Amino acid sequence: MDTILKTEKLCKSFSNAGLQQHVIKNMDLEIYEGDFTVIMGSSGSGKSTLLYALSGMDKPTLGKVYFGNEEISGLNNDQLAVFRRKNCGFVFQSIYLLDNMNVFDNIMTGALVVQKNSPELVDRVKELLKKVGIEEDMWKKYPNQLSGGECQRVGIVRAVINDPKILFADEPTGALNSSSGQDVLDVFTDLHKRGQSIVMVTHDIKTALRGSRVIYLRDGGIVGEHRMQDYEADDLAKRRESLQNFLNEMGW
Amino acid sequence: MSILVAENLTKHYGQDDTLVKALDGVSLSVERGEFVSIIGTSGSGKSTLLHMLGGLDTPTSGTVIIDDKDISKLKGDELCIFRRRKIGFIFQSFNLVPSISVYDNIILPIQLDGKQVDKDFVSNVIETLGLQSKLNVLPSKLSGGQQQRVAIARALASKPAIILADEPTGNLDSKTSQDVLGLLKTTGKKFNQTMVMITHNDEIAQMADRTIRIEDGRIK
Amino acid sequence: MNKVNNKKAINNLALSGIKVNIKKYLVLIASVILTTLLFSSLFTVGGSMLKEIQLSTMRQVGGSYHSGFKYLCQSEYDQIKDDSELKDINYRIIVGISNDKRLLKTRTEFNYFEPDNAKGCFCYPEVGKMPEKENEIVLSDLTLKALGVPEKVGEKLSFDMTIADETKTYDFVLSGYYRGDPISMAQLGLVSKAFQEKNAPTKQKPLPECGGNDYAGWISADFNFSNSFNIEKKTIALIKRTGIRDDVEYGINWAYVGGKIDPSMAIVCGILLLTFFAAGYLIIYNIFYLNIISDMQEYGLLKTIGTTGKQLKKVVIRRASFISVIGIPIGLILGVGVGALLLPIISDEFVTVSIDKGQLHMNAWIIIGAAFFSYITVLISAGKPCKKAAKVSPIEALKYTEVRGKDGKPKKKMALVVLSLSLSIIVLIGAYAFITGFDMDSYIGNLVIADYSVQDATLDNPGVYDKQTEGVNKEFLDALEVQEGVNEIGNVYISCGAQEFNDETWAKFEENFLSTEFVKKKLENDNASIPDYDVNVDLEYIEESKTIEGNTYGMGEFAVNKLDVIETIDGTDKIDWNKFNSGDYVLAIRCTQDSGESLNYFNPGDKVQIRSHDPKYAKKVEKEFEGKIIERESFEDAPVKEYEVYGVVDIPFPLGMQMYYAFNCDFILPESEYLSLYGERNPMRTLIDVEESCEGKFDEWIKNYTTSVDSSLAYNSKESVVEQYKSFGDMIALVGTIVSVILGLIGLLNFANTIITSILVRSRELAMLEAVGMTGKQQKMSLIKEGFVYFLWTALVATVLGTILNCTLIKALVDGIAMFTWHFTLAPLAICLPILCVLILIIPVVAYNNLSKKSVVDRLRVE
Amino acid sequence: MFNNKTIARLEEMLDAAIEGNFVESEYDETKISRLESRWKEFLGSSVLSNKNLENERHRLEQFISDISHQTKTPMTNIKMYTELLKEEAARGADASIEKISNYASMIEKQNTRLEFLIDSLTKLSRLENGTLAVVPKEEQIDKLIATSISAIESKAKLKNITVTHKKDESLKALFDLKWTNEALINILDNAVKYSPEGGAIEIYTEQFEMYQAIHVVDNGPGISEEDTAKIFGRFYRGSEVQQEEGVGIGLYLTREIVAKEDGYLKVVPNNKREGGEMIVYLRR
Repeated sequence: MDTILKTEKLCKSFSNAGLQQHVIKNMDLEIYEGDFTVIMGSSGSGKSTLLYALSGMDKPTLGKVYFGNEEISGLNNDQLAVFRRKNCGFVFQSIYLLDNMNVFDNIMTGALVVQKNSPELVDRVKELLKKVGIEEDMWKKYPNQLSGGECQRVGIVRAVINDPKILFADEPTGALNSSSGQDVLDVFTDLHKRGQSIVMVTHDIKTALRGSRVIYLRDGGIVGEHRMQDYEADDLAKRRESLQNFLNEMGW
Repeated sequence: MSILVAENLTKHYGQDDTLVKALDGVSLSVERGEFVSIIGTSGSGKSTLLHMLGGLDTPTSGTVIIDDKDISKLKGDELCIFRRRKIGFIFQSFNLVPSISVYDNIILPIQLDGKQVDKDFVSNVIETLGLQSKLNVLPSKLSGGQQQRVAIARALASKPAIILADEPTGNLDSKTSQDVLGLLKTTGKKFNQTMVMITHNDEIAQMADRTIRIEDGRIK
Repeated sequence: MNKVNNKKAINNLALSGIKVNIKKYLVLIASVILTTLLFSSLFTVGGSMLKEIQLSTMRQVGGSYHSGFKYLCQSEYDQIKDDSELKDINYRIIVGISNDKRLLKTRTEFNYFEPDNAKGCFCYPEVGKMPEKENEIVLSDLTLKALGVPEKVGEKLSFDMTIADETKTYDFVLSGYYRGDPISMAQLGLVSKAFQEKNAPTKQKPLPECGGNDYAGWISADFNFSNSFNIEKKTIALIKRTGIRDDVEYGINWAYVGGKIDPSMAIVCGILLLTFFAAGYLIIYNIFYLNIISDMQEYGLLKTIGTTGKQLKKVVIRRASFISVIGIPIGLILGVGVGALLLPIISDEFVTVSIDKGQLHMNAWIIIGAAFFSYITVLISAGKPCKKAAKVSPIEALKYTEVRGKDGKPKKKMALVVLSLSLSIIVLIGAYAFITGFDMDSYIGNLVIADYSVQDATLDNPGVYDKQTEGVNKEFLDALEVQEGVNEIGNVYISCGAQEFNDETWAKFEENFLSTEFVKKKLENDNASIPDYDVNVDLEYIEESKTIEGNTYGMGEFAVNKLDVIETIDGTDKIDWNKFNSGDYVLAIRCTQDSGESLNYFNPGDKVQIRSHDPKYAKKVEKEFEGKIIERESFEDAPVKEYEVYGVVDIPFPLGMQMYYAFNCDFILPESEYLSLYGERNPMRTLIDVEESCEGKFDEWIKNYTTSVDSSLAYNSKESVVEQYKSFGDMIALVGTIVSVILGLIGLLNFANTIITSILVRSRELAMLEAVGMTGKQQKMSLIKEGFVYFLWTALVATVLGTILNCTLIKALVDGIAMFTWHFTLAPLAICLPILCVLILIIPVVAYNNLSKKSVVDRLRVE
Repeated sequence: MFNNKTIARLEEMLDAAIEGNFVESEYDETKISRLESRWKEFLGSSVLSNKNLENERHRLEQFISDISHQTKTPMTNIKMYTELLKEEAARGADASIEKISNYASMIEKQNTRLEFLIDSLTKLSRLENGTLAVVPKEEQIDKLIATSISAIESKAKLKNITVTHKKDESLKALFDLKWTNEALINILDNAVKYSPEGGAIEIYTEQFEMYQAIHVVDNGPGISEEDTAKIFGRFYRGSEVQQEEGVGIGLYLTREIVAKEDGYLKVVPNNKREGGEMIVYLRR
């Protein structure tokens, strides 16, 4: 697999009331195309910060981030927004659907930032929504009329409607109970099977199991890495056991 | 002699197709002076449980009895005053009043109740939490760890019947988290303070005297 | 149960909250200042004007006392002076009245004044002191000027004075003087007690017991009650209580009674006041509401740690009061300042002519009123958010988001916001239309009709009763002839008296005038203030006497052309001078009421008779009047000539003479016919048109002639009137601009604040859009588009409502006032809308920029 | 002074307290409602204090009975071996020196065990009744570690376990040197006991803002997750720990000592890492 994202000596620190907090300390990391990379680590280890730096949502304090061979760490806000529009899709923990629009419009807003409105686009939106289990009767509803799981699945459709090269996800099952969590993870696994590169941050083992490569972070540095074959539902027990050992080793 | 008894607590959101059972018949009790941690993955209903126990939200059914008082019967300002006297809160995002100094934050609940500030007790708490040099500074000038220590001091200062901590180390890096947890444990002992802490990390849960596990709104 | 004392905590929270985000609270304070400025300047100007009107009325009445008794003798005065109900009482004793040729135009009455009474009657000497020695006297500067005596204490002077029917020349030494007031009924002269006792000893016996009507020696007592309410009732009660003769003549100072305020003006003022209050309320409400909502997160936090709803309310109210304590005083000072600036200009031109024009009459009530008004507005505006804060439940508040409708649509209070935005613009349109309603020409039109008009000085002086109606003497007219550049001269003659008709004309007159409803209504209106007035009594009197008051004018062609022709016998609205001058035609006028209705005394084609008042037919007739025989001139045997009514006209104000009778059935004859009927006499008024080029030279000549050659003549030129009333126009314009600026500012401040806050509240939503890939530029565009929707709605609502307001309320108001003519205008929109447009472009960009300082991630993560 | 309504209420509160069923009436801003809350608080803390005393006494009794139970075994052994020794000695010349020396060494072993138990018992009672108060002072961490290592060096040599310690003079903390030394020795003692022959014990420090941590890592079996939970149990019972002598009491003593100095003990369970690790956090 070839590299799709690379960081060189990446540093990210926040100054809060004069105290410099170094969250990421000159990290070198490569993300491969087609991989379902999972970033794990205890809370405060800097995993979300890393995700935002990789995805161009936030600029690094020091060091460089390359997308393919294009250096994105030097871009200004508007250029970053354009970069994100072309190449990235986002799924957030608290979903952030626009409360004043119904499900369908929420997705169209995301799409229309990139593509022009067209019947094909409308069909694709409908098809994707059906695929993630959101039926026709739900399309005119508003976010606060949907369950957490349903909202998140709408969030995923919004994120992939522009078929981004990379799909970023920050604790997607964070606010969901286990059953709706499973539905959301199934969608991710299905996307990954069809070749979508995914970078996901989580602190929950059930989510990490779906990944093909797990990176463990502690206090801003990578402490270890663990590769797994692509996710098949059957050999779950073996897969869980090997992941558990890796995590123990990492002092999780 | 338990200081907190919750019986058959349930909390449902939305109706029919969007019905979410955040809490589904939870019962637990905490002894006086005990340090209990409630552990569960996010979305397991632990925050909702804490909000019920702390009278921040009213349960769909079931009762919460703190210090022999059934708080699910209290309403509005009466509940507010009960909270002010009987419950100390520690939040993941600290929730200090940004406009007043650290010391004012600590003694605010006492002042709200019009009580005289027990000077030596409060200075002892401040000493234990290493905040002597930060008293007349605005919270925004402190680091995350320091702000959480102020929140702990505020909770301890009003000598509540029980302290409820919601993911106290959620926003802190591992080193500061260890400090904060250590302080919670030692001050609990030192001031005979009953404490309930919720977390999703069992290494943190291990710091408590007793651990309760919650999964999808039910005690395992 | 005594309450727990937690004041310290509440205060600390309230004040520190402000200290921390001072920028936001400055905006709140600014809104309070603006509103207080609005109210206080309004109250200052209004209050001072009312006070000034009252003061000038008192000057006209001649005293600031509530009430007074006339013609008391010493014993009667002693009877009442110790009455408990009286706050204070003092008196003056009438001595005599000026009878000097030089004081013809400045009538002066002489009394002995007690010092306090002199102050009450505005004649206490400003320079020098009260008279003590017998020959000392205090006079007004106007009297001194008329006497040609320099204003210097110790100056010797002498003049003729009539005391009790006996006229003698007296010598005096000036012991002091004061600034006389041109509009008061008469100038006052102060003589010493010694002089009074010697020449007009105080009457010892009550009036009924001594006959004759010489005024000298009677005591006029003036007194005040504790307050100025229903003075008449108190005076009558005073008479009963003190047992003084119940037919004593008493005079109520009608300055206090406060004249009849006509209802329509009251309503209009009420509405204006209401709109001002609404505008003020809306500024504060909008800004307070939006800002306090943003504190909701803090309130949620406070609720979790145990602050009760009531305590939160205290915090909100304390912050609101803190803001008012700072904002209101500043607003007051500025308001009073603006008021003081405006006042002299306004009152300069106002109808009251009195020496202390434009002085700022500050009284505590104005300040308290304005402050109270503003504080109430602040409290009400803080009320709603206060209730919201108290009810907030800790959880929702902690992650407070916009209020969500049932169906998930955010309940946008679009309607309220647009209304509040457009209201201030609508009020601006209304104010502007009203102000630009003042049109100079119509105002001047009815004030001056020719380049110059010369008449006797007394003719237009409201203060003088017996006016000289034949003032323009031969010498002047001859001198005028010779003047260079004089184009035309129009003489106007007048003889006052009553019109008598023969039975046939009288019958016709009765039928189509006297018996009409119109006449009945007019009489009732005119005498509304007289209790239990019976209109039939008056009508019968007129019918019996077969006479009706009316003047007969004689006018040259030049003057006739200035008349407003209503209708003529040949149906045109022009008077054919040759036909009219033939000598058997007359012009009649019509009777108009306050309400604007009018009815012709006679219609074109009617026949009327006019009796000649040529002096050669006058004969002396003895007439009994109030028990005394007086000589009267009668024209019983003077010839009567019959004329046909050529047409009905209105006499413009500056041409005719003001007479205040119920009816003035006037007739106008051509000059030659008039003179032949009434005999040679001097004109009352002469109109002169002068060549543009030599206007300067002529102006100089006439000014010098009327001051040094014949001071009894006065003139007003088109220039002086234009000048005098031009400043009136300026005043209106100035007041207009200031009011419009304040209202405009209110509108814009409101608009800007609404837009900014609506953006800040949605910062997370915008962050999310940016995360998804919408660039900053695109976001700003969408914000501007959204702002534009607001703009369109506001413009639409403002135009529609503005037009409606304009065509109804303002039209009624403007037409109600003579000098104003209403015309439709939406000019302010043309100014405001572009500014609003610019605002929409700038504000979103500015708001967005300061929002996007923080990175997308921070804005997303903010809980 | 007080209107009789208030006095009536006060009497009610007293009666309810005596019967032990006092409940506050309602919560509002009045002084009487605040008085009720404080009265409740007082009752609560007094109940708590005598409850604690009762608990402590119960625990102490329990502990003493455990220890006395544990002393029984070495005492019976010593009696048994002394009997054997007498028999051997009675056989005069043909007594086997080898058996005698064996019995002597066994007695000696049991003796040290007994000595340790008695020693712990005295220290515990002194600690509990406060005669020997724990007085934290600012001390050097290195000094503490050095003295405790020397105390167990000889035992370590026996099993040739290497003990390493990264020196750092600058590190200071607030603790009672004598008592904390006692606590650390217990930990090291355990580490030596459970480390395999030729194992290694590594001691290193970690600095926090509020605490100084002393990590003691050995390559023994470590302590299981449930045992760790038990150690932190409030009513930790010596007898529950496997009979391997000394583990239960030693740890209990250590935990109490550190707690009295506002510090705390943390055990990393063996499912989380290889070998055993014990961390002592001392207040800075």
